[in-house]
Amino acid sequence: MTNSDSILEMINVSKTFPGVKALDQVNLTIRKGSIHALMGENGAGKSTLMKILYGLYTPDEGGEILFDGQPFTPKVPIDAIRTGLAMVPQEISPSGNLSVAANFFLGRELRKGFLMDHQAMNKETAKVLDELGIPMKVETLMQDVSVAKAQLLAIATAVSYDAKLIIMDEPTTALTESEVQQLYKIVRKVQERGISIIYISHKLGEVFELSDEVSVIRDGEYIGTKQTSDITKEELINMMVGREMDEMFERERVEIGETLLEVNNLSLPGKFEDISFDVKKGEVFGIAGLVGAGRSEVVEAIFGYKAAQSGDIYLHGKRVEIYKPMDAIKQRIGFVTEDRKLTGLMLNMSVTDNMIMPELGPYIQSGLISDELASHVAEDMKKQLRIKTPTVDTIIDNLSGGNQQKVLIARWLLLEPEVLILDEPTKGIDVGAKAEIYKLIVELARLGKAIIIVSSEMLELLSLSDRIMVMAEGREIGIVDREQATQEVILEMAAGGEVPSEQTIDTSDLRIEGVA
Amino acid sequence: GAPMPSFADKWMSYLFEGVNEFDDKHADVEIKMTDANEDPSKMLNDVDNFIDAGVNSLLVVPTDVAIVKPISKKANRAGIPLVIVNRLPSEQTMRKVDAYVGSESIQAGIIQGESVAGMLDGKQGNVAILLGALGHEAQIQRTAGNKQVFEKYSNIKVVAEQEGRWDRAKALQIVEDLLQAHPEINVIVANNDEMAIGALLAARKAGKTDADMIISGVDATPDALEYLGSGLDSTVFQSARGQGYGGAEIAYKLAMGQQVQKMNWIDFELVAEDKKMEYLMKYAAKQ
Amino acid sequence: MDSLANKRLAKTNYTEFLNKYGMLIILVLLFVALSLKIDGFASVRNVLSILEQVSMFGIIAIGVTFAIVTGGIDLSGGSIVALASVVGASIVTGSEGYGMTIFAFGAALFVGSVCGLINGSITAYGRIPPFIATLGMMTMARGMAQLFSDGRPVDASSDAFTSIGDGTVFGIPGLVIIYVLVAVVCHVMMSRMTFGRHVFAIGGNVKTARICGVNVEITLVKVYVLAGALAGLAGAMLASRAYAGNPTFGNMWELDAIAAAVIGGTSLAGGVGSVGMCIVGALIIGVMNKGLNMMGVDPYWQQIIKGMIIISAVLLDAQKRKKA
Amino acid sequence: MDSLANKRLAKTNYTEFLNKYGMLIILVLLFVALSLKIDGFASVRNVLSILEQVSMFGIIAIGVTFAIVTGGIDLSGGSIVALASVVGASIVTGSEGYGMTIFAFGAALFVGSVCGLINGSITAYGRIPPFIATLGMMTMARGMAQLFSDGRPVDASSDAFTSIGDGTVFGIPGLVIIYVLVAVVCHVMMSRMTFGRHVFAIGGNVKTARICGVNVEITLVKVYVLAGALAGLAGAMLASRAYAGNPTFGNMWELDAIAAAVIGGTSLAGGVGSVGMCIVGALIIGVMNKGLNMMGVDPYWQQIIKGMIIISAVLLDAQKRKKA
Ligand SMILES: Nc1ncnc2c1ncn2[C@@H]1O[C@H](COP(=O)(O)OP(=O)(O)OP(=O)(O)O)[C@@H](O)[C@H]1O
Ligand SMILES: Nc1ncnc2c1ncn2[C@@H]1O[C@H](COP(=O)(O)OP(=O)(O)OP(=O)(O)O)[C@@H](O)[C@H]1O
Ligand SMILES: [Mg+2]
Ligand SMILES: [Mg+2]
Repeated sequence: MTNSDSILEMINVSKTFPGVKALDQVNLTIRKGSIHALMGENGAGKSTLMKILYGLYTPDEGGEILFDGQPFTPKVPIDAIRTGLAMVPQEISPSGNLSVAANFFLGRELRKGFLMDHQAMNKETAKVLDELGIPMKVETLMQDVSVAKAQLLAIATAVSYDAKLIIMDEPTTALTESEVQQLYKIVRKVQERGISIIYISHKLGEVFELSDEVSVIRDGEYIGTKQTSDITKEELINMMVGREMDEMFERERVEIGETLLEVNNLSLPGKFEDISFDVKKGEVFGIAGLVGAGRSEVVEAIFGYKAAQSGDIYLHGKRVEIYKPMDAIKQRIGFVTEDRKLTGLMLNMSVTDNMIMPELGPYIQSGLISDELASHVAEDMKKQLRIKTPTVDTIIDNLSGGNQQKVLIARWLLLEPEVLILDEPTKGIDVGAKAEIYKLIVELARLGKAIIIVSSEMLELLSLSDRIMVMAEGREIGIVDREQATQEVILEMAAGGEVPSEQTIDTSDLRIEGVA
Repeated sequence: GAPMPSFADKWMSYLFEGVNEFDDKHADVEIKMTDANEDPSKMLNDVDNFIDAGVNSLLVVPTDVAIVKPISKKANRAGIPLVIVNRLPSEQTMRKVDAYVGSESIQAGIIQGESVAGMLDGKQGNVAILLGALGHEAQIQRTAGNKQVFEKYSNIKVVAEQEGRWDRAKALQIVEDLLQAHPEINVIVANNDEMAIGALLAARKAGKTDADMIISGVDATPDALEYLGSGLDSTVFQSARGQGYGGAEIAYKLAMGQQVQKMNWIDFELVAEDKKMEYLMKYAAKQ
Repeated sequence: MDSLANKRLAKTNYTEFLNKYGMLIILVLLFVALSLKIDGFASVRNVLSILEQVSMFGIIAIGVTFAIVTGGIDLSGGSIVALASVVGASIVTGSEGYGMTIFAFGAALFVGSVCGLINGSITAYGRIPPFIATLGMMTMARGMAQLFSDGRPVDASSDAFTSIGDGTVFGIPGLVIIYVLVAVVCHVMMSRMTFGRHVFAIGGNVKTARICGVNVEITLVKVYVLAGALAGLAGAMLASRAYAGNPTFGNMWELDAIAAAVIGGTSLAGGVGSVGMCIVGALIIGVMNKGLNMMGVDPYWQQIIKGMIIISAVLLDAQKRKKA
Repeated sequence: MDSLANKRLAKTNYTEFLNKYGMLIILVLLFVALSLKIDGFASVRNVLSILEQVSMFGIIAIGVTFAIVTGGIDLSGGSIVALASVVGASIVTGSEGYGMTIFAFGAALFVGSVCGLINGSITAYGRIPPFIATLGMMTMARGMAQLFSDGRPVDASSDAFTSIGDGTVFGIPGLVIIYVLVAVVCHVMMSRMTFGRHVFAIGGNVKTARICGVNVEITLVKVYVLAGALAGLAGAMLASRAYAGNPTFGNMWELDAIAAAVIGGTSLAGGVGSVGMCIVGALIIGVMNKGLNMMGVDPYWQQIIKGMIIISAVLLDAQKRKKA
């Protein structure tokens, strides 16, 4: 039954990995010229479905895919590209030693005779980037380009293919609000050309802002498709998680005790300067700021990953010397880093090994590491955080992004930290899991731990933090109390914009996003 | 200048000693040696370098005989006298070489083969040959000499040939395996002494007594002489020192513009247990 | 639903089994095939002989496995064998008694460790690729061996010393016993000790390892010292077996050692490997060498066949996993 | 503020310059130092002679650079040299005229390409690590060379053929001309052609390359064919220079070639490298060899010094970059 109205039809598509049925008889129809949101919890199978379309995975026997009414069985990405499909993958990792233009034209280089036409490629790239309003020098090496820009470039690249359908797998995880707005513009521009878009995201705001239709998959099974205008946020969450849940997280307050961590005049010239704050027992301390404000650098310095040049750190009122992560770990400071791939995962090691690494001591029995004990503890964590993995011995590379993140949080929970630093802890994490992580954070606070959260998600900071420090360009702008730091107060401070939008605090051009 | 094929070879080290001895005895002589690591291309580079450095004559132990041709061309072009030591190039090539000092490798193989045949004295001989690194001239010629002899005797049969790479440890392993697969082997002929020692160690391990096995090497190194009579039955002496010293002397004469004899043969000598002391003394005397 | 789950489980187990033991199966098949072809191949005596021949480069391969698991490599093993063998032999020659023997083994281990220390320091603190650091050491150690021995074999005739390579305990050759001991100790180090876990972490993701408090530099230095010490031990073992040290010893062993590690399933990208599988890899090479020698295959052909077997084994293993 | 920006810019340029040309500076320093020490080192004749000596393994190093940039490696170069040299020599021996010479070079290239094709196919389609694939080929090609030549040198006496290794054009040795030609062509391929772009992309991130529609497998096969062909060419050149083919040729050249590539700054992790810097790396090795020989350094010491120079050069380079 071909539907001339649809660009893509997937009928009973399944995919089995060793030990996991990632997709089970999924049906999905994408209308021509529509923006189709695809939602589902971490590990639901969204990326897998898209990788099948792109010829990166072969589906199980029995299913059928029609593209523009024709049977479609891509074996390699080139097949998909030739048929009219383009993709922005979830984890983009461009070739760092090639220029922007080279990455843009990778796989379809322009030639003049035998040789590549560098000039034409540079010109063409500049033209496309200019059209889409992405300011970037085309000859810059990719390794010098920020993650956000790289993400925009990937989107521009996908758009520039002569595609009929573009897949975007969580394109906004690395973007700030202003860039997200830019992405919206690009997406709409593309839609005007009659191109369909599959838009995968965990952010409800984006889905309602952009999409015409939304489909949900859960545990590899197709749940249903709705017109976005016909559905409420609550209904959508219900479809995804299978139970009622609030979008806003209402945390309970716990008693705040004496000062646990104190940071005095911490400086690393070129990165940040004169940062001072303290965090009390049971307190959740948020750090807000733009991407590149230096938030990550500050917490990295506290943890000893990139040592600060001057300044003091006090724990329990005593000055501590932290030059390397080991020093911090000894002081029971935990640190969930912002870049999962780069500084988080040990990709080809098991879930258990990833969890227990910072402190092997507790698993040592009569001088040797007990794998049973370690698995046992990991098993507990798996249950506690509802980590979706066949076993705790599974190689972590095979987990979905969100579940990988949970493993990393579990890693530092196992350390039983006094101070826990979380840098973008819910990047790419689904609504349900987010709530679980929030609960955990509050639970830790109740136990009298000090918690520092760096986040670009305003709602997250607002609903979790007791106080928020705002940074811009490496400087500390101010610390806002919870009482003032409700969404409304900050919105007021920011001269009354709407959510989601850009606000200005203070005199600096600091913008804080607020996307749920 | 004296490009040498390999410093890793024990026999060669005695040849170098001969060269150095000449060097030490003559105040007006300075001899530089280089190590080609058995790499002919490296040897050509060394020759080039010596010519560039302006040496008065070249004393070469070639890595293989084919390499002499380009070396001679280079030397002729530069007008530098060339002395080849130890490995005899073809007649055609020799025309361009000023002098040769050494012996015919095939002779060593023949002498070795005859000694084995003599020791067998008509008994059935099942022979394993241990080859040096494949492609080296001594490996090729010595093996050819062995075979020439063995073909004449109906009681001698070559059961196996394996590459021991001149190496004691490798030979040890190979002979272990061979004795396991062919318990009938009672003669082991090795292209050099190091491999022969490896063979006798393996034979001991396999529980063979000295009487069971005939083992023969080439070079008569001091180590081998020690084993002579206690496992090793014969070896062939080629005066490394003599070749080295003689070569250096001729090169010196050529550099001085003196006339020399073109072919200078230094013969092989069979060394069996009876001559053990005599040869050991030779080494001792020179220490 | 239930049966489906079971099936899934069964399939997982099957795949995992192949993943883990694919090479072991290939080793067994190779052994069985050769046993059918060659009389007496499947005898205790022959198996012990294979183990003895494998023991030396097998020990190097264990050290190399550690280096590869960190994402590095060690090319200096063969040359360290040469250096340690001449040093060990020179100590022991002419002496009797076990005192000197122990001293010689100790010296060999020490020399190897020093070479490894240099490798490790250059790699860890100088941040130069271990390929280059150990390539340099490969050249240097060989040069030092020649310098030390004046390019000649060094006699190691000491009954005590050579008895280690010659003797047996309950019928098991001394070298095999050393190999087994080293393997057990290294296996425990790698899989059950903090050091081993850190080795994996560095290979898995060096930045993460650092964040998890691993002292990357010191761990790396330890790894190369271990690899060097094991190569030194192999050198002493070889000297005791061959009654001599020789600067030509160990030529190209580093490549055999790396091949053994990789055939065993150690990933050159780092983060994956085990001592057990490294032994399987070494045994595949050993069985193959023995088989080819015993069949009396022409030496030219031996090399060709060896190359083909190595490639086929790894290929077969890769294929099996893909299918499953 | 402005001056600060300027300073920063200047610093960036300085860093970039060191990054790019650090090794070139080291080469120049090495050359100057040796020229001061040795009379006639800084002569045209000597420079040409260095180039000639470098040309053969330098050409292999270029092929290896391609392989390393994809994140792979090629260990078979030296053995392919041997095989190609005996094949080439056997074709040309006794013949005269340039027809047979061209045929011989063609055959050498062909033989090398076939070896490379096997390397590449196994690596790309069999998904086995190139280290193992080419290690297998290293053994096999050497065996085939011996089989083909019966383990003996093959005479290549043909005036036409040997004139290539012997002759000069405008005073420039034939081999140097070939080296320069190959370098130019390969440089263009690497930096100006789609193929080269894809080589970098694969080394940078193979998954991304695949998603962008790069045909990873075919590109890899091409890379190894190229590396094999260049090694074959080097084999023919060596045969013409040595008036013979020999199965012992090219021993350990693969390591020299890899060293040249890495000294030149090619990263073994892939994604970084250039033909120009590979030549610089090869020249550092060549200048060093020549200098040590001309100074008459004891061969044992030569090896030790060589190892040290290689390590120091890379160390110095790494240090410079770190500081800057
Ligand atoms: N290569 C693989 N091998 C084994 N299992 C895999 C592999 N890739 C994905 N999976 C499994 O398939 C399931 C679906 O993963 P997928 O990446 O499609 O999830 P997702 O919906 O994109 O999640 P997220 O929102 O976290 O990105 C997960 O359970 C994951 O563990
Ligand atoms: N590897 C690097 N090389 C050069 N500059 C860098 C590098 N990493 C970070 N920076 C710069 O340092 C500054 C601070 O970056 P940092 O990552 O700490 O910001 P942030 O506020 O944490 O933002 P994010 O939300 O992206 O983590 C930025 O200007 C950034 O561009
Ligand atoms: Mg996903
Ligand atoms: Mg950050």
